Amino acid sequence: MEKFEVFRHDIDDISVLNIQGFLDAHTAPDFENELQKLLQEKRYKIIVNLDGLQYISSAGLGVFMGVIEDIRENKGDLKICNAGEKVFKVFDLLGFPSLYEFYPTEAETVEKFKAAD
Amino acid sequence: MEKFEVFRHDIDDISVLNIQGFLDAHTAPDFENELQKLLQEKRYKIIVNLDGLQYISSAGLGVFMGVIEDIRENKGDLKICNAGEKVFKVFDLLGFPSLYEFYPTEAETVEKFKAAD
Amino acid sequence: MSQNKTKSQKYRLKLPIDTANLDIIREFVAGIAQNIGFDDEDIHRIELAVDEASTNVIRHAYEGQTQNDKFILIEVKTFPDRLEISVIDHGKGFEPDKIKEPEMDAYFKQMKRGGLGLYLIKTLMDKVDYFIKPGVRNRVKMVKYLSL
Amino acid sequence: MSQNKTKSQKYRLKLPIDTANLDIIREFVAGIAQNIGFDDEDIHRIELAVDEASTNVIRHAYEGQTQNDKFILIEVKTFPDRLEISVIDHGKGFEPDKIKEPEMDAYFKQMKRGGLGLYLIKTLMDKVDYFIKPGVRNRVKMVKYLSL
Ligand SMILES: Nc1ncnc2c1ncn2[C@@H]1O[C@H](COP(=O)(O)OP(=O)(O)O)[C@@H](O)[C@H]1O
Ligand SMILES: Nc1ncnc2c1ncn2[C@@H]1O[C@H](COP(=O)(O)OP(=O)(O)O)[C@@H](O)[C@H]1O
Repeated sequence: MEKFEVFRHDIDDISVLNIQGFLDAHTAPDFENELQKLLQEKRYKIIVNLDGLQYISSAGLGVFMGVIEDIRENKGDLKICNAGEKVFKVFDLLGFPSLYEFYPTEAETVEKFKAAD
Repeated sequence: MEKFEVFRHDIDDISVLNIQGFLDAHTAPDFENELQKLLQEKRYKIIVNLDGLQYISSAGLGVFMGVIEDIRENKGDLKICNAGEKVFKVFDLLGFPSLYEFYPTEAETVEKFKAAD
Repeated sequence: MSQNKTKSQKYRLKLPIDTANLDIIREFVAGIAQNIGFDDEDIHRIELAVDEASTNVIRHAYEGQTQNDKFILIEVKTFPDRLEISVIDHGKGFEPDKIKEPEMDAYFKQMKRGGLGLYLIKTLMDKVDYFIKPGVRNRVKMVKYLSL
Repeated sequence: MSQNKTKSQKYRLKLPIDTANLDIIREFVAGIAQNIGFDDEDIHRIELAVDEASTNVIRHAYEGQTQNDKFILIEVKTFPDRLEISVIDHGKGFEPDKIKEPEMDAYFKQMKRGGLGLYLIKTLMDKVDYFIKPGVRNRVKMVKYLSL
């Protein structure tokens, strides 16, 4: 049983990272690495699908904060979908929904990116 | 989330106890109680279905040892079914398969009781 | 032998400072919280608060320190009405009063990272106290009440 | 900050003697065993052996004893090639050499209950040693090697 896993798939110019398991100070660097890879590939339309994410601490939230400026300066966005109740509560406690768009499904999130093109 | 649960159902004169979760020194008394209830009702054809049992320690094995004599003196038997690999290994380490009958399914175990009638 | 519900009970967990141990710490406090009857939501709050305090010890407490035995110590006391959890180090200490609460608005405008841990702890737990003796014993004490 | 694989690391868990704590103990040792790379089968063996030793402390160590502070202490040391776990009490102690191994045949003929714990521990772990000082410190030390 892995503690944390990231699965990536691309839909045209959109990249989806599905993160699963426990995102804490131990696993945050793995997530950060995957995001940095996308930025190096100049892929700035990013969906983080939280389906399967069981836990997040502020170290995990910090990863989102660390890349958003870079992404938006490049006219991209990072949108979040499929947050479970427990995980969403942590984002919510820290006011993330006012800075990031959250959607219930990946399909809907893809639509939002397409609609903005 | 309960640590340990027992579900009972009767098939004619056979009683099935399905035990689930973790059977250790803490939860063994719950299992023992359910078995004692059967003995008080003079129901001596007992199937213990281990489907959903995730863990057993010697305290759990002790419960099986504690009732078997009484059951057999009354011309009954306690048969065991649906042991997962991990749980079966513990029974096996202590030689239980030479004293108790183990079957892969509940249906088969019921058959064995019926065939002996 | 079952849990004595009327008296206070003590638990202690001491481990090396390594983020790999955060899940052990979370399971430890979650196990105790579950045994004394907290619901899943409160168990999650407790796990997260203790994770945050422990992450701080692992990341900050021994920065530039020369202690040989760098540890993190979790002490838990259970009471009929509450759980008291202390996260303890013997590192350099800090001045909790001088650490500003993140103003989330400005915070997001700067889009800076970090600084959320102490704020989360305060939000998640019913009571938080700091007892700081640099190099000797720095303790974050958190209390959560059972809703009866 | 990640686990230092070359040195020994120490973990300690101290808790009240209560069977309700067995799952906390199992998760503690399972967490450490997983972090240093044991497979699921060995993790199960380690959990079960430590459960058995802990159950013995809870059931037997303080029988008829008057200590105030009845605790169970689990000490774990990780090494690159192995895990060493000690289950410690300060109860009445016992003479491990005088406790007969259950002869399973006779055992089943008598259909007596219990007495399986020490036998299981020996079977599940690679090395078991007892250090007994009644009333002071009784320690069951178990070693499991990583299969490389
Ligand atoms: N145990 C500790 N030892 C030393 N410093 C600490 C400790 N806990 C917190 N701090 C200090 O408090 C600051 C704020 O902590 P926190 O809100 O968790 O945010 P972050 O860890 O992301 O900086 C830390 O940056 C650190 O300087
Ligand atoms: N920590 C301990 N303190 C005192 N006595 C112990 C301890 N561990 C084991 N014993 C003794 O060893 C005996 C055998 O233990 P075990 O094989 O686990 O079987 P059981 O606990 O079912 O009797 C116990 O009955 C007890 O007398």
